[in-house]
Amino acid sequence: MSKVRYYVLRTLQTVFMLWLAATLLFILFRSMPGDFTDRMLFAGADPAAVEAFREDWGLNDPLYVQYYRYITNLAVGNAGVSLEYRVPVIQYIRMRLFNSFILIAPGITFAYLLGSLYGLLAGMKRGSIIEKYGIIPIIFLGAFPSFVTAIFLIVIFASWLGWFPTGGLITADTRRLFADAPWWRRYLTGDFLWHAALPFTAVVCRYLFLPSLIMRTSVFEVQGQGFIFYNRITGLPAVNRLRHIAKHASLPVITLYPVSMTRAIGGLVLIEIVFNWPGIGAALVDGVLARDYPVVQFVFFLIAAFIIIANYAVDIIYGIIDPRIAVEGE
Amino acid sequence: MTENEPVLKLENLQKYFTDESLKDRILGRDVSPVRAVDEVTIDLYENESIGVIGESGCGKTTLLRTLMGLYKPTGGEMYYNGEPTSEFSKAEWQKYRRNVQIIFQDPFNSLDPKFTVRDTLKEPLQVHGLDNHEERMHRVLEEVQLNPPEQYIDRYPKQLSGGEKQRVSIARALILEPEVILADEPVSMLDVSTQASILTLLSNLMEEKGLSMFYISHDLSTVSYICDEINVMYLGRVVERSPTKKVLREPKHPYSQALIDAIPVPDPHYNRERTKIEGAALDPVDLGEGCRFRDRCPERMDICDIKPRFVDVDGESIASCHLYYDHESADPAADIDERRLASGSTTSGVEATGKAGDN
Amino acid sequence: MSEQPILELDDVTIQYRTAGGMLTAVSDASFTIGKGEYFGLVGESGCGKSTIAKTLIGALDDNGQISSGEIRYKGEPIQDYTEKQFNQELRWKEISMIPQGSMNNLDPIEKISNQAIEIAQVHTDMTRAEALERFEELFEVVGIQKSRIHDYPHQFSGGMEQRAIIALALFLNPSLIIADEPTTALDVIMQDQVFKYLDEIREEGGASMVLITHDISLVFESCDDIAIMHSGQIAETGDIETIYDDSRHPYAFMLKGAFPDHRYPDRELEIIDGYPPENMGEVNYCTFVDRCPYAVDECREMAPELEQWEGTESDHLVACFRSEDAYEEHQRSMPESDSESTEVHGDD
Amino acid sequence: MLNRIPILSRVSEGFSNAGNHYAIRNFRNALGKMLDSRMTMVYASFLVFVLLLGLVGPWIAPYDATDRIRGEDGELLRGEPPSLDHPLGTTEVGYDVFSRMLIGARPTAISGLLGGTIIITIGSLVGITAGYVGGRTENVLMRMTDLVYGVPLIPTAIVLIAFFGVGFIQSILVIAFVLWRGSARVLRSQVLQIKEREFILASKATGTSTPRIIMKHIFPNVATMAVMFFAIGVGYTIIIQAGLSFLGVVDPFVPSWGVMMRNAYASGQVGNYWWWSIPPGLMIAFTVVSTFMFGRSYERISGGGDDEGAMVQAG
Repeated sequence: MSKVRYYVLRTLQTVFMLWLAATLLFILFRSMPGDFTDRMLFAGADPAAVEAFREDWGLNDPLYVQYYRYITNLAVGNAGVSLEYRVPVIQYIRMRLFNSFILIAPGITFAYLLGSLYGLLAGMKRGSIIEKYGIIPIIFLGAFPSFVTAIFLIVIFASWLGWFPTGGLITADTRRLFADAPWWRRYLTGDFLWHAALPFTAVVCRYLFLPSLIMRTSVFEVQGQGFIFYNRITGLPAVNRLRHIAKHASLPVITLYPVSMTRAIGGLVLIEIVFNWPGIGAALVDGVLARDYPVVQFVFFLIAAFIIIANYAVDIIYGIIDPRIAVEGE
Repeated sequence: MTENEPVLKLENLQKYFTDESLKDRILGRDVSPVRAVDEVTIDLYENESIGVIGESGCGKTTLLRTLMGLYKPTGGEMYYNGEPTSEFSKAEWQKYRRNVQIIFQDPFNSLDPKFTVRDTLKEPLQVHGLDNHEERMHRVLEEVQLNPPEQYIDRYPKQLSGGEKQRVSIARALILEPEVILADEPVSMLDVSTQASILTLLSNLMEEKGLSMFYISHDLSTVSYICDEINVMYLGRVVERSPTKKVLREPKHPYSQALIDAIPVPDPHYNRERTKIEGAALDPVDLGEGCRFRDRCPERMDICDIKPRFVDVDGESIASCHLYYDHESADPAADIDERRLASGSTTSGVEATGKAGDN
Repeated sequence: MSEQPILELDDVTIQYRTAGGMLTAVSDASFTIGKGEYFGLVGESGCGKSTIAKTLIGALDDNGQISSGEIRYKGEPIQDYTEKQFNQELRWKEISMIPQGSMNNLDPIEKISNQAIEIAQVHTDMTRAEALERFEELFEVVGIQKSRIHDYPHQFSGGMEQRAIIALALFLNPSLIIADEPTTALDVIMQDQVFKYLDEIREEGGASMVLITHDISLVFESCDDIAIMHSGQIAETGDIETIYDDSRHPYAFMLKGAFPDHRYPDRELEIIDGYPPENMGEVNYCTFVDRCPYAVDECREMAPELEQWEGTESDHLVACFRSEDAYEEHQRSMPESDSESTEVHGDD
Repeated sequence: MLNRIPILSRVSEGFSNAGNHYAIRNFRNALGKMLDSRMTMVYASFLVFVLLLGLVGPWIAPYDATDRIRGEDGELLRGEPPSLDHPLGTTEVGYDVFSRMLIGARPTAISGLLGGTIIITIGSLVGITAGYVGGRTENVLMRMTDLVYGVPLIPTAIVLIAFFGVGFIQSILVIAFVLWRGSARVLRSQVLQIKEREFILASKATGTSTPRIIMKHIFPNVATMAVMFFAIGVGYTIIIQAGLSFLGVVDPFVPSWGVMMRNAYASGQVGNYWWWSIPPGLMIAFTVVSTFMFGRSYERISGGGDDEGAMVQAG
């Protein structure tokens, strides 16, 4: 299969997967027992008003009409309006997505850099202390549920030592100070960094073990390969040899990086909740509790879409960095 | 050699692989098949041993797996005691599997690491519902010279040396008292000192038990110790069939010549010329018609783009090469019916019996 | 041959630390390789030949050590060289190697040309362009189109990759090339192609070679001298004609007899019963004793030393207490010892 | 080493009596070797301890999960720090933390064992079938696995559980029905390697039936991996189940460690009442660590190499 054809096919496949995800979500959400109007009724709304609401929102239209409207709107980036907040979902989600991103991207990146380094170190010398026992604390970290880590961080560094706030994005003062400034201005404050410190640490702790373990295993594997011996006998100095090993061993880590990144968007719900961080995960939990279908549905779609796109990116990246699979494709 | 029915008979046997994915089907693309085994005709008689040699990728493994009944042939037919296997019922297959056994090349992979020798030997007995397990196992271990059997029977493969593992493999093949042994380079991964003893064991067992053997290898030197007749295979086709000594002394097909010329000779006084063949064998996809060796052949002619017939060269050797028949006169007498020839009548003066089946 | 030899091994013993104690892989091995000479080291798997290969280039496994003896390269003892000394003084400029397992010696995600450039830049002052030019030349020598130096290893067939490895071994004009089973993974025609190029290198002179293989025929065809090893000990060494015509160590002549020769398909193959022992600790016995039909008590009590075989002027050394009688007995037991006479009998 | 701990020695005797069936033989050998390592002993003992707590915890707990503790003056003991009477103090509503810890072992053990069992059952069924049968079956099964790989576990669990209002057991099922994907993928690739090995072909050529080959040859050869994945499945189910409990989407009346942490956190006093949140947190973490480490050393000992990739794949 030619390279171009492979990429075209892979792209088509990705688009198909996105459509599939959107459709599955539609089906899932239409088959949910109870919806927002139930909650309105429960809250004591006038049945006539509720009926008018249903009519307004097209909830009484036949399913295929709803489906058509849903897909076409989604395709042009219209995810509907939040039932709870009465604002377009996109607008509601936008800042929260950014908040998640600003926590996750640096956190995961740092975890991957640190973890790869640690894994390289642990993998290089078989039988050394760091190889034998160094991996144990890493597995410990990986086995700690993220909310446990997060709570421990709060107990120790916020409550006992009082170095950091227990949660939130910025203080009310800062919010007021930058109320008129562009939206991104508040992220460039010390206050923000002060708030981000503990959640960031929690993210790093949660994701450190992945790259460490993979890198370590991968370094072992690479070291068993013939070219490692060949590099030694051709007299390459240690630095050059390490470069070859690192380059190889990092292939699987690089593959996993975008995947972790996107999985974290859904996976770090717990950390966001513990630190009261207004991210997308928290929005999901709030939306679920409020039966705010458009929000939940869109957040869910985003999370799924990110995963699909990350897998796509991985295939493309792999095709570029590993000449062996460049041609064969899958 | 008996003149009755061959035990195993391959007639124009074909096995193609089409690596067609769902995507290809959707896009309506034609995927040319890999012609791993292409029109192979071989007969194996009782107490006869036939060798198939060729380089890696020539289709021997596919041929072997087809013989084991693991692959369904794409075309042609395989007869067992005269019965076409394509019409076999389940019970007949089970009978076939009992009577046709295999010995593999790699002693490290041919035994289940989680099985003791006893487990390994017991399995075929259980599958075929035979009794007297202990007695049979002991007898067969003695036959393959793992003496005393008690010492070996409870060992795991990792507690056996390469040669011992190979003996256990042979024991597993023999325990059902089969008629035919398929051997897939059974000595190629062994040290030379062990090699000789396994070869000797195999050839003695054949003699004693009247077994037939189908021996597949890339190594002519070892094949020549076991086989009466050799088929040289190149990219899925048999290009030459000759009695063992004949092919060693006077190979006919240019590929056989190249193969034999390239074998190193353990004699410093002997001055052998290095091979003149360049390059490596092609992938067996898109080979076109014509002779498959033509791109590497030192004797290449224009006519080689046409598929060569299988012709009797000198009454002993049969080769599929344009060098060996006169195309002008198109003498039908030189055109051999493969089936007749394969049936062992390697005497000269074969009469014309019409066109060869594959032309 | 008054010239300084390229390589001398003097009673070299190499051991590995294992869970069960010290495993002796090579015991008191000695041989000498002259300038431009091709030397074949033959033995079955586990006999220590690959250990010698790794030792010569300083790449013994971590648990291995040279316990005694001296290895001299151009007269200079190198057995105590550090990794750094090997890198700076010997590897690739002086001694290069064609390792076992052709298919994965090259880094699969690096262009072959880049790997060559890296080697050149580590050891020499060559510029990129000079290195490429030299490498292209060598590709032509081993019969690969020079444009292909920029390929990735997986784009090569097994035979081609092995020839690229040979090109790399010649890259910096070493004085000694160690070839460890250079063709085991290859088909016979490919093998012959590879040896064609090794022959050419030999004709051009210059480099010496240690050819390590289990296949005695390759050594008989391509080498000047041969050493036959059994389980860590060198049984017999000499020039190939002498060893072929007049080998005296039971293992040597039995091994020779075990090799099939396609010219004489009817010759009975020699069977060497049993398996080589695992040698733990000091080896003060002949390691072939348990497999040797001619062994006597003496063979178990001490290790025979390599001694000059009388009656030959060349360096024909045998390590056997019974070299005189064993050969006679063997000859007697094989009435048709003259293999020529068995050529193409009928198949009755 | 084995004999020092009576229960383990009895377990091991039980195995010896189970006859010489090869699978048991292999498992017994590995277990024996594993318990020779001191660290593994620690993990194993901890797991046994948690299991025992799961069995008898509610009976030996000094108080009920919902007993509100009152002091001598009849006042509710709210947020008492640890004391002799209440080794781990009390909660804000006056529950005895120590008792709840003992009681909370059972839901943890149940979620781990149930989750791990389902994960490895589905995973090996799908993985081994796909790997061995191949062809269209494999395609369908693996596309299905890919699809499940695309499922974001925690968000899905939140949505499903919240909307369908499911309880404790159902939350475990949701987790397990997603997490089998890792073991399916890895086991399939293992089977693909094993089925090409010649002993399988030899067995086939003898006429051995497919189910028999799978049971006798394939399964024993991937069993090590399967045990590893079982251990990891146990660990992950515990982590995620606890997380969902913490989020409050699972039945809050099952007194698990996760629910304890949720209550501690929701009280807003998590910093003050450290004895309320830290012990259950540590218990969850240690249980999970022990299963991971136990699985890892099992794999190491039985020669599967140490492929921590499994831990990653399972996530």
